[in-house]
Amino acid sequence: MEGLLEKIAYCVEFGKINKNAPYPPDMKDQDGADELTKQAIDQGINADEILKKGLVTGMEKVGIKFRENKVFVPQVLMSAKAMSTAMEHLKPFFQSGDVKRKGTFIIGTVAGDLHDIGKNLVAMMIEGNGWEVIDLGTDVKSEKFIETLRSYTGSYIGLSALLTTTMVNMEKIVKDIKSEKPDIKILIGGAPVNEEFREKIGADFYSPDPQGAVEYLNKLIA
Amino acid sequence: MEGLLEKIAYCVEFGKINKNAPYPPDMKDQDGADELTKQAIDQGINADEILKKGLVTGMEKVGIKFRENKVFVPQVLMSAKAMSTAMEHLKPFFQSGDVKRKGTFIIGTVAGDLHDIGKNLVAMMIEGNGWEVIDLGTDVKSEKFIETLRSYTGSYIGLSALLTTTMVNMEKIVKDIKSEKPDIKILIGGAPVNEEFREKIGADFYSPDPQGAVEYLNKLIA
Amino acid sequence: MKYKSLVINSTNKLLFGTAPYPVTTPRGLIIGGGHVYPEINFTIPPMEITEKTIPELIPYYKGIVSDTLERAVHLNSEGIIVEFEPLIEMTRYPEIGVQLVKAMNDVCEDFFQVHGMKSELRLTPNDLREFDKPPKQRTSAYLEPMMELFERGANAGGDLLSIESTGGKEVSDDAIMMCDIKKFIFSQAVLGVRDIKMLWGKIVGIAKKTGKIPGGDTACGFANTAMILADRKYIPKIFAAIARIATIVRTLAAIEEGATGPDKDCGYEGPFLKAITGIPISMEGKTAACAHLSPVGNIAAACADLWSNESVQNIKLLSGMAPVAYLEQLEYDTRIMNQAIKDGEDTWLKLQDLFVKSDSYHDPQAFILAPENVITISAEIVKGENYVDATLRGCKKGLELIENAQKEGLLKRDEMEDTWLESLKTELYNMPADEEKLVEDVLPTIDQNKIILSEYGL
Amino acid sequence: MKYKSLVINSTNKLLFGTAPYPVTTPRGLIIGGGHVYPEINFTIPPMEITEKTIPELIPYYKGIVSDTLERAVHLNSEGIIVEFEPLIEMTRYPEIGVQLVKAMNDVCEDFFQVHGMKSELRLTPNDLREFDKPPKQRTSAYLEPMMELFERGANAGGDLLSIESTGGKEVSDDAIMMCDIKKFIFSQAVLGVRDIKMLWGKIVGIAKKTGKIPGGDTACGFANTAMILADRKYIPKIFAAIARIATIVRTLAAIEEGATGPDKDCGYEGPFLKAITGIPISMEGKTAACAHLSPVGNIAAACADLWSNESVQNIKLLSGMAPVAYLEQLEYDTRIMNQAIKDGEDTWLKLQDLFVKSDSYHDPQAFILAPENVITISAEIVKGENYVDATLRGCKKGLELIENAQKEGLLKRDEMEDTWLESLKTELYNMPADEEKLVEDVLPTIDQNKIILSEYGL
Ligand code: B12
Ligand code: B12
Repeated sequence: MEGLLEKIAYCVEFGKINKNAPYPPDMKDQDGADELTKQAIDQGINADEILKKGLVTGMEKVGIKFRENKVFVPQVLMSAKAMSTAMEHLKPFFQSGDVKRKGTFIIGTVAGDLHDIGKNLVAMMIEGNGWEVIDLGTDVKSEKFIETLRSYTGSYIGLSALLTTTMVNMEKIVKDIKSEKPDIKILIGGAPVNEEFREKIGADFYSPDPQGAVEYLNKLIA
Repeated sequence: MEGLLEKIAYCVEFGKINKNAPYPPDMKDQDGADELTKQAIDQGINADEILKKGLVTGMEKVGIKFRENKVFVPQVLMSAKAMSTAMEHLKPFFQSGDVKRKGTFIIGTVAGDLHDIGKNLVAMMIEGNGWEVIDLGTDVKSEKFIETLRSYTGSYIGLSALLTTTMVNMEKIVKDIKSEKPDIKILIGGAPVNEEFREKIGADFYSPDPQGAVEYLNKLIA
Repeated sequence: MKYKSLVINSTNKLLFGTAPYPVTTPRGLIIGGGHVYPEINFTIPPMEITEKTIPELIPYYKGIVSDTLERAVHLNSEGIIVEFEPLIEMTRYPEIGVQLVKAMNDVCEDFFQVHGMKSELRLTPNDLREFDKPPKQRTSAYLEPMMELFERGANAGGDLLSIESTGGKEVSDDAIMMCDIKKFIFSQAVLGVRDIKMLWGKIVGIAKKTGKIPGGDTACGFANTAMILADRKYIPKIFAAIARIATIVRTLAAIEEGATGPDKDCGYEGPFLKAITGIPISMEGKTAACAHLSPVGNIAAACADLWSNESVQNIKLLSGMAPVAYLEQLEYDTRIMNQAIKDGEDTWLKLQDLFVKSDSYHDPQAFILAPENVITISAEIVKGENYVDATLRGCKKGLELIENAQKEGLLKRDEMEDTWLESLKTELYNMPADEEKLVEDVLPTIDQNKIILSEYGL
Repeated sequence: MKYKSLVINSTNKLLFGTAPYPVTTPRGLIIGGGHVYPEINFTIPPMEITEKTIPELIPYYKGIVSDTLERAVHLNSEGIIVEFEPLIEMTRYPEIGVQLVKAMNDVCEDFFQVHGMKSELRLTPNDLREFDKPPKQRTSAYLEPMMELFERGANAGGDLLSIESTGGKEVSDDAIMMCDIKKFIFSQAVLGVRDIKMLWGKIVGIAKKTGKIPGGDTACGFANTAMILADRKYIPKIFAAIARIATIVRTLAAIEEGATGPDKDCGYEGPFLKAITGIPISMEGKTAACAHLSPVGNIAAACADLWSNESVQNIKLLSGMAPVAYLEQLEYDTRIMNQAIKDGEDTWLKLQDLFVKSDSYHDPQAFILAPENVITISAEIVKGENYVDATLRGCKKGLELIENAQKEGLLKRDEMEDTWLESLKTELYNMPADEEKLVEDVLPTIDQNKIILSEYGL
């Protein structure tokens, strides 16, 4: 059993989605995260274990390599794809409540702003860490965030802004959300944003990179 | 009579202090602001007129040339010297209350900061415009300003700071003065200071140059 | 493809400050006529932008331009370009943009009258079409305000017209993140080219009507995105280098439609465009470090006719406001270049050589910008039967040059990237060189929710 | 005066990147040994600085240094100098300064171990003596914390020791504002020299004791003050140029006491010091436009061994933090210089010539920095019988060169300044060349409340 979870973690770490996937070349024709996860479930391994010891562990490993600049984004994306493919098999267990994600994180690029590369990376890293991520895309207004919050109570919010002009909108969105739900934790980021600005607009956390956000969120639920 | 005041203004404008002064070379051996002011008083010309139509007018003219980069600082300094020499003759009229300056302006470079070139220029231009200026020098703490304010009630304050680190002290001084005398108008300046910072610390006016300060002060008493 | 051969085909003719087809501006700058001018660009710190705040915005923008021009006068500058890259709202509500153009142009005219200072406004409206999701490249209602700003802005004093257009971005972003060169080429040589032709047809029309200069476009949103990601070690530099080459044809298409240069600063396809078409170009390098770091700080100057800082916020530095400080830096940079031009061909070439050699062996992205390589790659591109073929040829040639230079130990190698060189090669050599086939190949792999193909005439 | 002749007396030996007496640092930089290194300098935005805030200051400073060194590694830099110019409190309470030096040096050592990146800290304590009013140059209680920071800071990793000393400032400020060259020379050649000898005696002693490098001083507080005022058109440029020459002997006096170079960046007396003594020098030009604008953006590089940005606040630009952006700019600047050095004497001289010619005819302050003029003026200076005589000779020669160049139509003239040239000449030619007589002449004209003469041994 240990062996199987380790294999799943390995497939996620190296982005082996399924048997047919050509990538990575040196794992050609071997089972991928997809097949192995199914096998694990069939063998009656606890779904929560599969998630944590298999998938999340694999993502954590690639995450560390990414932080240390030992792999590139496409490699992390392949890992994320391997993970999400495998997750399909775990869906029923989430629905039944046997397995829970760490929590829900709602993220979007603020109104007026279309830059999303950074936001996508943040979303990916948080998702890979075992969180449910709701990505609202770009150019997102207060209402949309608040509306989504209603469906996902108790979740956390992430805002991204790359234009100095849309920082004003970020401020507005933070105020709007806080006046609706004062206890919600709001994380912010994007190139022009900094700690000083966070303080000014009353958001809860700023990080220049995805790692910081992951660590903060994990600490919140610890 | 008109002629005499005009001559005084001319001497101030061109920095002719007195008969003996070698500067400017082309006015060698002519009467200077010193002699002419004495003559004007002797002729019974109203002291207030001498001040406004003579001295201040001269300084205003050189002030305009300075703003337009048509003369250098040493020339303005010579004008200021000519004016202050002439002022000696007006002293009794100030004491008797026959003549009044526009008001009193207290200026200093804030605690921790020794840069004073900019502050000196501001002081000089305001003085030349008919204000009484109390220059507290450099490295000035709140107490000193407040103490001075007690002796000169109804005056205005100017603070200068050139170091980003002493901007913190500027903030403190503004707070201290305002909590003692909420209605006092405080002007601030110096290279790292800007409008945003002024707003933040609750000072009343920021100007990047002496001219702005002069205009603001004159507007206040208008 | 209109261009079948190079306008400049010898390395020692591909030089900064000179272009076969110089562009003369209304106030008398001759861009590409033997002098490199600074192009100053700035943006504003967070501020409310609505029609109501116009009265506050005008003095603010006027202040920046007049401080900058004052410094230019102080330094005896022979002329500068001031780029106005509006913020979104200023294009969305063209009235704002137009009024700012007018206000800034008044300042320029004033300095021209009083000091003889020659300056010229470049107007670069935003490409708003992305705000539709998915974007409607041809039918978007956003095209209207964009074109309104072009036309009214031109009449108000925007003498050079430019844009950073975004056709193909629906596909290119993902392609970059996945380092999928095939998809990336599709985004540029198919989508990009088609979009640019449509858009620049309109812009050139407006330029003709208003008597202004249709400058050019830039692949900033594509190749610079890749460069920035490579800089953070998110993707391999070698991918970013090849992606750069893959953007050339899309920006070239604007020139085929009538753009005359100077192209927009924030891309590095300029040297290739110059070699192929002879237009003058705007480039940015080390002195744009305020806007983004880069591996091409010096080599970017090798063929520049305008030398830009890309963008700096109007914030206070210890010396004064940032745009003034950057104008000063640009002016000093160009002084050396102009002195070299004055000193004659020998010095001119020697200085270029210093720009080139000092950077080109550190990074493949710099390497492909060496004039020699620019000419080699451009010569391959013009052999292309169509835009896809041209792009593929250029990319293959670029990769070959990089590989050889690495093998010879000239160009710095990064071990982490070795496998990427191989996989890029495999992909490039297994790709159709024909638009139809490429489309067929790629379509099934792209998310059809994100793109409307008919908006590209597909 | 110790130096009776020039160490470098031919123009083509007075070059960037090389000095007759190079200085080798602990981590192996050879300053003046054939390579120009960037010197990055930064300061912090408003922040509380007390012994209590040390725990916040340490990670902040470490962060700046490690971001900067990371970029240097990214750019394959061959080494950089990091200057730590403390804020007042950090010298006033040396514990703060020492801890920051230690923290930053740890980062430098780390990068050396992990990446082989050679960096070195320059420690420049503040001259606090001005806080006494009037200053007590020799008996001030402030000398103690200053010397404590020098010694403990050196032991903590401050490998190069420097200061911007302020002896004579009680007189020089007024002299500048009044453009009184006689008084200004008194402040430099009498007060400045005397103060520097006392101060540098101590600093060189500490350097010997701690095994560190006694870098050098700078007349920033004097000649740069004049330059900034001239830049704002507050005083004539020609006065600022002559004032620059008048500062040479005071900074030279530090070398006579044992300073070995590299001198401190923020003055332009460096080239003269190099010609006279052969030490390597640090200079700043266009890429210090973040700290102050200047008329010497390129020419400042002509003889530089270190190339500095003087100072930039650690604020966010669009690209990232300002010190990182400026390190990148400096690195690219020096890449060209180092490439020229590699290419051999011809190219080396040609690049220098571009730096020189591109600036020198715009402004007298630039003109006197042309290597040819530096040598001519320096040769006059070393003929001086004493510091006053030397200074006077230098100033007269400088004025003569300027006047001739203006007459020949080479050097740009500013009509407003013509009368000032004349009056400067008159003053210079009517001044005693002897310390005692000068003191006698000047004393009655200075405000005795502002200065304690015995603190200068007068
Ligand atoms: C790529 C890019 C684009 C692409 C965007 C592609 C895309 N899908 O996102 C395109 C070409 C479309 C584009 C368009 C524009 N852009 Co743009 N763009 C850039 C560029 C070059 C890189 C941005 C990027 O992707 N960086 C890489 C990612 C990974 O970094 P990141 O976004 O900072 O994210 C990281 C962190 O910040 C953090 N993070 C991000 N979000 C969050 C959120 C949370 C919660 C947390 C914890 C962390 C976090 O984690 C991420 C990973 O480490 C920057 C230049 C620069 N130096 O940043 C300019 C830049 C941001 N753009 C700029 C401008 C002006 C524009 C335009 C207005 C141009 C124009 N004239 O039309 C338009 C605006 C469109 C709009 N309305 O948004 C300016 C902004 C200037 C300003 N004052 O605001 C910049 C700075 C360029 C410049 N120097 O002038 N741009
Ligand atoms: C001259 C100068 C000095 C001289 C000061 C001489 C003197 N008597 O003032 C000396 C050499 C002594 C000096 C010392 C130091 N300096 Co100093 N100095 C400068 C310099 C070069 C010019 C300043 C100046 O006089 N400008 C000319 C005047 C006319 O302009 P101004 O002061 O801005 O004033 C104008 C306006 O601001 C306005 N204004 C000014 N005050 C007010 C007030 C009001 C009410 C209003 C309305 C307007 C107004 O009107 C003025 C006229 O237009 C600047 C560089 C620069 N770019 O500014 C550095 C600078 C200010 N100094 C600096 C530093 C670091 C120092 C030292 C700490 C150096 C050291 N390591 O020891 C010490 C600190 C001493 C101390 N405790 O104060 C840094 C500050 C960096 C920072 N983050 O804070 C600067 C920016 C240099 C740099 N680029 O690094 N300095």
